[in-house]
Amino acid sequence: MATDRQDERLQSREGLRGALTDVLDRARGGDLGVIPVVVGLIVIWSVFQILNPIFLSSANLVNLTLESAAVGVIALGIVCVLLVGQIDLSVGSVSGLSGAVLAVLFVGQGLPVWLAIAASVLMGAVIGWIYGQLFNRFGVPSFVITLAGLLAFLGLQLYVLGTKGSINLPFDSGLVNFAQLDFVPAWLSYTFAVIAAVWLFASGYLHAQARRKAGLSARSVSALAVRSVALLVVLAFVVWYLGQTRGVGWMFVFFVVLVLIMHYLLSRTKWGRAVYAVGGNVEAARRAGINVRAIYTSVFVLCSTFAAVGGILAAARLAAANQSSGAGDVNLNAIAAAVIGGTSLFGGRGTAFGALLGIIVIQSISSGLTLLNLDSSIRFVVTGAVLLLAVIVDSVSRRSRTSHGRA
Amino acid sequence: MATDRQDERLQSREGLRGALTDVLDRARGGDLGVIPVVVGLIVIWSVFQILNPIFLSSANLVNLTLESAAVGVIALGIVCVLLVGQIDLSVGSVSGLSGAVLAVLFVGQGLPVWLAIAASVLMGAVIGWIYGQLFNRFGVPSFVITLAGLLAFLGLQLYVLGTKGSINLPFDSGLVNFAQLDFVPAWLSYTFAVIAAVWLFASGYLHAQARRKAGLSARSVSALAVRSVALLVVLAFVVWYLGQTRGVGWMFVFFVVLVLIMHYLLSRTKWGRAVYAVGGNVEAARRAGINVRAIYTSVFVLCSTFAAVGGILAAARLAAANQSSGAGDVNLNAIAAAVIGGTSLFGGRGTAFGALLGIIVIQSISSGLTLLNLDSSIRFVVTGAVLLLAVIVDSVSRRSRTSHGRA
Amino acid sequence: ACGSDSGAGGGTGGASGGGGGGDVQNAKVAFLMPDLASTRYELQDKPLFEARMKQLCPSCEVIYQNADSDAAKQQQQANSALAQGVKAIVIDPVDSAAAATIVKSAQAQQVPVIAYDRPIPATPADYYISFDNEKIGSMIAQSLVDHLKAEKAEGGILQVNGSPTDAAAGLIKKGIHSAVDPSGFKLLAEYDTPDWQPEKAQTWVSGQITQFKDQIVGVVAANDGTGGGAIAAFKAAGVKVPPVTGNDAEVAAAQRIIAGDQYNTISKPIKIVAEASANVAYEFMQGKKPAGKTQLYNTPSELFVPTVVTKENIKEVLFDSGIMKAADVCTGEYAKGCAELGIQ
Amino acid sequence: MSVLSLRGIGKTFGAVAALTDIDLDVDAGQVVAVVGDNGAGKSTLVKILSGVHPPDGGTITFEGREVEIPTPAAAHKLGIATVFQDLALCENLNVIQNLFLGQEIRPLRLNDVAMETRSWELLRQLSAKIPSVRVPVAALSGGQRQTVAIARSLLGDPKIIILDEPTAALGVAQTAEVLNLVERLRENGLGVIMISHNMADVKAVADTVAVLRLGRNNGVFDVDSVSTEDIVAAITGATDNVVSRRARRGQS
Amino acid sequence: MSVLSLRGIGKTFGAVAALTDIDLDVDAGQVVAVVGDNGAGKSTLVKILSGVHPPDGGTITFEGREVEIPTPAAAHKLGIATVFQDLALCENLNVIQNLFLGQEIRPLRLNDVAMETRSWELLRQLSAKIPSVRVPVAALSGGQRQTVAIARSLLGDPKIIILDEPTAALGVAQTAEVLNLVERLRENGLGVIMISHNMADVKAVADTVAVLRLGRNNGVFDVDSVSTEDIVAAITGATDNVVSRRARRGQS
Ligand SMILES: Nc1ncnc2c1ncn2[C@@H]1O[C@H](COP(=O)(O)OP(=O)(O)OP(=O)(O)O)[C@@H](O)[C@H]1O
Ligand SMILES: Nc1ncnc2c1ncn2[C@@H]1O[C@H](COP(=O)(O)OP(=O)(O)OP(=O)(O)O)[C@@H](O)[C@H]1O
Ligand SMILES: [Mg+2]
Ligand SMILES: [Mg+2]
Repeated sequence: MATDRQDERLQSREGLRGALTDVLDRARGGDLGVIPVVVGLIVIWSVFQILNPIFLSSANLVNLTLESAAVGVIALGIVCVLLVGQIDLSVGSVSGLSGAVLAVLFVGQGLPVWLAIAASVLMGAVIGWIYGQLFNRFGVPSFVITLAGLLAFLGLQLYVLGTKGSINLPFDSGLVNFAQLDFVPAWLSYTFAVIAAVWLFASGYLHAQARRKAGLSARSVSALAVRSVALLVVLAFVVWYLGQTRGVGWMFVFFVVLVLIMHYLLSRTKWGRAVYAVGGNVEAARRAGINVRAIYTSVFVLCSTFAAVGGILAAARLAAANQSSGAGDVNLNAIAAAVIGGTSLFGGRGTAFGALLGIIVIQSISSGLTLLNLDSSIRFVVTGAVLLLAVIVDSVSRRSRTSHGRA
Repeated sequence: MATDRQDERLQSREGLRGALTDVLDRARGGDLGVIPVVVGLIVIWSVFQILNPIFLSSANLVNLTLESAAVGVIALGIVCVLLVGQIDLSVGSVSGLSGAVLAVLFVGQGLPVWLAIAASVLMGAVIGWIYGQLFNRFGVPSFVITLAGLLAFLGLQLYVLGTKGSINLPFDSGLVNFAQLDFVPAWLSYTFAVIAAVWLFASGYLHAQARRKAGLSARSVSALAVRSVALLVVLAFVVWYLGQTRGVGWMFVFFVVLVLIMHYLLSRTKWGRAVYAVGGNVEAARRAGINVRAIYTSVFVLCSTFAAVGGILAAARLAAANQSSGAGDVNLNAIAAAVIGGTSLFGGRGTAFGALLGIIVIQSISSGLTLLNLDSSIRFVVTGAVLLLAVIVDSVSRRSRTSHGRA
Repeated sequence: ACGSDSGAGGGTGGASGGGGGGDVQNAKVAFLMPDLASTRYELQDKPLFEARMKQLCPSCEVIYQNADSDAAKQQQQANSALAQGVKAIVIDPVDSAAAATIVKSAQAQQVPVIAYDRPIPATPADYYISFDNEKIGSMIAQSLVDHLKAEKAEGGILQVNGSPTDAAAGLIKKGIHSAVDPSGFKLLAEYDTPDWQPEKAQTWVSGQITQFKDQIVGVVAANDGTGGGAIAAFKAAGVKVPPVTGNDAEVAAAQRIIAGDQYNTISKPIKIVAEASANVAYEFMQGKKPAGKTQLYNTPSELFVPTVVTKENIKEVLFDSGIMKAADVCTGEYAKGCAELGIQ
Repeated sequence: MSVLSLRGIGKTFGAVAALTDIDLDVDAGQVVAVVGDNGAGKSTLVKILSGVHPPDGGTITFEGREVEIPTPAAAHKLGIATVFQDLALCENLNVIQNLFLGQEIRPLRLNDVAMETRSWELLRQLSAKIPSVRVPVAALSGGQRQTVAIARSLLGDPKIIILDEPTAALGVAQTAEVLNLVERLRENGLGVIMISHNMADVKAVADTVAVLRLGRNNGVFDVDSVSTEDIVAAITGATDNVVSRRARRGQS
Repeated sequence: MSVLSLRGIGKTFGAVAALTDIDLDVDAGQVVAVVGDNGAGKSTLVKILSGVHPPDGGTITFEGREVEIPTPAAAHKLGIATVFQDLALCENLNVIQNLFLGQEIRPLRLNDVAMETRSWELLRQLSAKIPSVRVPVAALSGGQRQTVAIARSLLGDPKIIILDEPTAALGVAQTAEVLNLVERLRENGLGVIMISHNMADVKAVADTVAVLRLGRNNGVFDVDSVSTEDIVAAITGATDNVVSRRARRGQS
């Protein structure tokens, strides 16, 4: 018997059926991962579709993907800071400032676009580094540091934009095209889908082989195959459906690639482990010899950098940087996306994919309500209610975990 | 020797000198309570006074006290939710809605003012109760519940204000007078100061007597006397100085009384203990037989109620309720005031006085910058910087605690 | 001038509305408003536009959206409107520059765009209908300055601007400066009110009262809310309220003017503008290309002039014209003031 | 008749069956030791009895009535006081506050003096070496915390006291005091469930020994008629185990 | 010569002097037991040695060089591995993740298979009864967690291993395995500092016994030439103590 299956209290879980029992069992125990969020999303989508049949139209979904990208990237950074149990309230301001710096350097100073982008991103990284230093040196709560940052960088943004207040990015620049008009050709999209499925199968298969060789239990080939085929079908359908109108935007692909990279970093590297450890028990992490300060700094840098990237995407999408870029609900939306995607505000729990799912939930609500054409007062009320409903689905399933002793 | 002084590892701390050593010792250990915030405040005040000699003028300080009251009351509620490790993002909206309801009932419907106030406050309590139910039943993170509330009640506020958008409260109504023009007569202010000092001495003395009788160590009479005299001097000076112009506003007195009541509830009742326990370790609190759900509900109710009261004060001060009441930075200011006052975002640490100090820090920054008449971009940057500085003073002193093993 | 303009606009609209309606049945038109800082968009512009549209084309649908001061959200709303297949977009841009994107994508889908209230200079829209914000700023300020000169006041002026992150506020600010700077009155201090919040305006003005005491002879506030905040600050300081301006002609402002607390506000001919834009939109939906009265920003345009409202003319401008009802305004303590001005 | 008796209690966590079909009886004035290997399910049993986890199945009879214990508050009300293995103290509260948590004297105007006096009494009784009761529990040593947790359970007026490894972190003197205490509790007619890995302590104070193995009952022994070796054999499931081998090695 | 020797170590927390003027020597291949009452300062000493707290004064000499140990990472680098009394595990991480925390195999592309295999090896060696290593540590029993913490310290290549009450929560079998382990470590030439309240265990594996009392040295004894009673007397500070009284009572 496999080394990890020898305890007689364990029910046996072999092959495809074993995998299924496993899922059911986790469901009973409330450990469903992203399933509840997905269910919440399906509910939201169905309701909006009933209320306005445009909602699930290909054109609208294409818009949805593109509108998700900017705040989604910011939410990705938020996931990282939340994982270590900290918070960044300044992502909105930093994204706004980054857009402003980009516009001033690119349009105002006439620098090449890549240089302007690099400068903006670098500025984001520097801001994060400063946060890290303040946090590590003085032990100021990150809430306060980043609140100060929120104000200071909003001021800087206004200052950088100066008297103009708003700067247009040229429509024919590559950056604006990337955000507005560049779509992945159909054949390439399908290729991506196939690559993803094959890669999922191959990596799963190699891993299972290695486990079997080491005498550990492993997923059966059939379970792996089912999983990969399911992924392929879903991706192909998505590509086909979006392809009915404009297709998959490169900006969305960029976002998804960032999510995948972050997922890898968080789950498959030493650094990712350290991030979860610091969020779970910082003293234990310190005693394990982890350089806790470096982890905090890296996470703040990452978050501000993502905020800067998100700001660039937002500016590109709008083809302008203005005084209100990054203001309003960017902060709350980014944090809410992370939280809805299952990231704990107390640290130590969450995934990169959560940011993707969370932002799609939020954008779906916003897009659905836009289509309903309500009074603003009603729109606010309904947004609140829908948001709550979406999360209740998640929380109820998670809550059963407590009663199963997994609090 | 007193029962609690028998361990031979304890340094002896007797009489006035003992009290002093104690303070010094706690300072070395980083456990200074509110002293660092006060130091931060003094720094801020000195700098602004140098930049503009109006800042510490009696007239400006009178404004400062009055402007602190509304958000200060809201911050008091935030302290409570933070103490149990939760958050309420909707206090701004709730305060705005409460102001709107007050205005509609009082001005629009012509109800008596006390009835309108009661209705608004009750509405706040009901909102908190709903939060409590959602939190307890579904286990939705309070961040999400109150984010939904933020949106929903903003919508309701717009809806309630309806076609008018903005409603004036009559300048000659008692409520507006209370917030704008009612000041405590000088003789009464001094009486209050004396009562406070005498009460501090008397209660301290009785407590010390009881402790001595029970064979426990107790503060010496001289230490108690010094403390009371110090309080008397400070209060009398404040009253005298504010009395140079208009004096102490009743609205500020109201706020201070609320702080005192909350201080009593939090530190001297079973309920307060339970609040700290839930914030420190909710599972331990539950196992101690505390009705954790009731505590959460009570805290949410309290917070929303205070938000509603704050909204009424804000409307009274402005003599109007409008669409943007409670919007903008009311949320962040209230939370920041609590955090600056030493309340932990992770629960279990903080005091009611923290809200008072925190809001005074925040209002001082805002008032000082107002007098400097800076460009708005610069103003934002400076606000951020000053905020950070004020908190760094606090955090540095607190941080030495970690190195002394009190993390 | 304003009256005749509106008559002409209404006339053309009505005429063409009677004409070829066949292919415009069940069409949709988007009406995209920028923010909630002022009540006018939801309370006046939207219902007026909808009513006129209903008249012209009973089966047409108006898609109303408010972007809540967020340019990106407005873009989302425009995209969503396009996805719903609107035949024309009437847009009051949050950010005049950023709205260029919306014009681009709409025009790429052959949907005409009518700039409403604020121009879109970077990419010419198909039509521009407005009273301009800069002009509003200069009008309220000029009215105040004239009043002060007539009163022979001596001292300085405070200037309370709108939100520093709001483009429209920037235009108003520019307008105010154009009237205040050459006026001979000293500009004591000015303030960009975050989020247009009256509380913020009140706090700031309170500070200035302690600082400048009786030097303040007037306050130019960029809208009625901030004006109300300024007035509350003077009341709370227990000093006499100097003349304070406003903008938007809210009910609360009308009440303050009647009570003598506020000096002026400005009434925009919203009814006229909203209806004119409905007419123009309808023409576009029919496939016509209406020519403007003038050409601004390379766009066929039509401009309307707002009216400054003071105690002297409030009756005619707001009540006699039917913009406000006495029943809404003359409540409680304001009844007396109304009676004095002859408003019933 | 038993004060407390369990029949057929079961509990599953995800894929792990932590307890299967457990029976247990405790009489008044009786000390029942529950022993078993790590992960045998002892603490899970304790948590079920004190209302922390609901059982998946089975019945609990308390003083002749069948009861449900859905919450810790319900357990308190029945008169079941528990010292948990993980202590369940609030680190941010000080010793007095922890001791009296949920049972404060004078709820509306806390009587600090009375509580402090009583705290010192309790702690002295357990010969705790705690320099000050006004420091947060976070600043206490492991053994000091455990003493606080034990002292907690003596407040109020319980009928059953459950001690989950109460002496694990205690010093020799404190351990002796706790054993004395258990004997006093028995004399006062309380039922005591004590979990321990220390066979010497078990033999010293227990009346009966119930052995759990991998979540199942593995025998109930009368303490006077069973040898340590037999208990260890029941715990490990083999007479030839690492303990007996060590013991043999030590002798040779 | 000693691998590790301390001279005059002191540490104060606020008003409490937790350690005063402590001396201690550990040789390679020697097991030093540190014993003392609750709150005597044993864990504080451990924390100073493992870089968790800086000492207020005194010197630490490691392999002949005077060193500072400002951080746990520094202690790791010197080759000091520690099992803390409070275990210091991350509850949200699973067993494997905790075991390898900070010393993961293949940092840029974690080798899960190798880590899991090694985990099972280590746990089997300690005869841990852990059903699955892929559950978060929050779901483990007290003894299971302690086993994980002990297993942690065996990774890497330490020169000194410090065990702070390593067997407190362990079952009889696991305790025996840990004692075996300590003997193996001694044979491999490592220095071992073991803190324990269990005199039987101390007598079984230690070479010397250092007694702390109220934060001060209270004698160092050779284990073969000292009786349990003498150690207990040094710990409690009196030959007539509750332990001896219980012992007398038990005999009578
Ligand atoms: N909350 C939980 N979630 C999942 N599994 C759990 C949980 N609590 C306990 N278990 C599992 O149940 C089994 C029994 O645990 P329990 O704590 O009852 O053991 P124990 O007998 O007290 O052991 P020890 O002597 O180590 O304290 C263990 O395998 C443990 O992993
Ligand atoms: N972080 C801290 N802050 C304040 N005081 C502390 C702190 N840590 C320990 N102490 C105090 O120092 C003294 C020694 O504690 P220590 O944990 O070293 O005891 P110990 O010998 O390990 O006891 P035990 O056998 O109970 O584990 C205790 O009185 C304790 O209250
Ligand atoms: Mg246990
Ligand atoms: Mg210890």
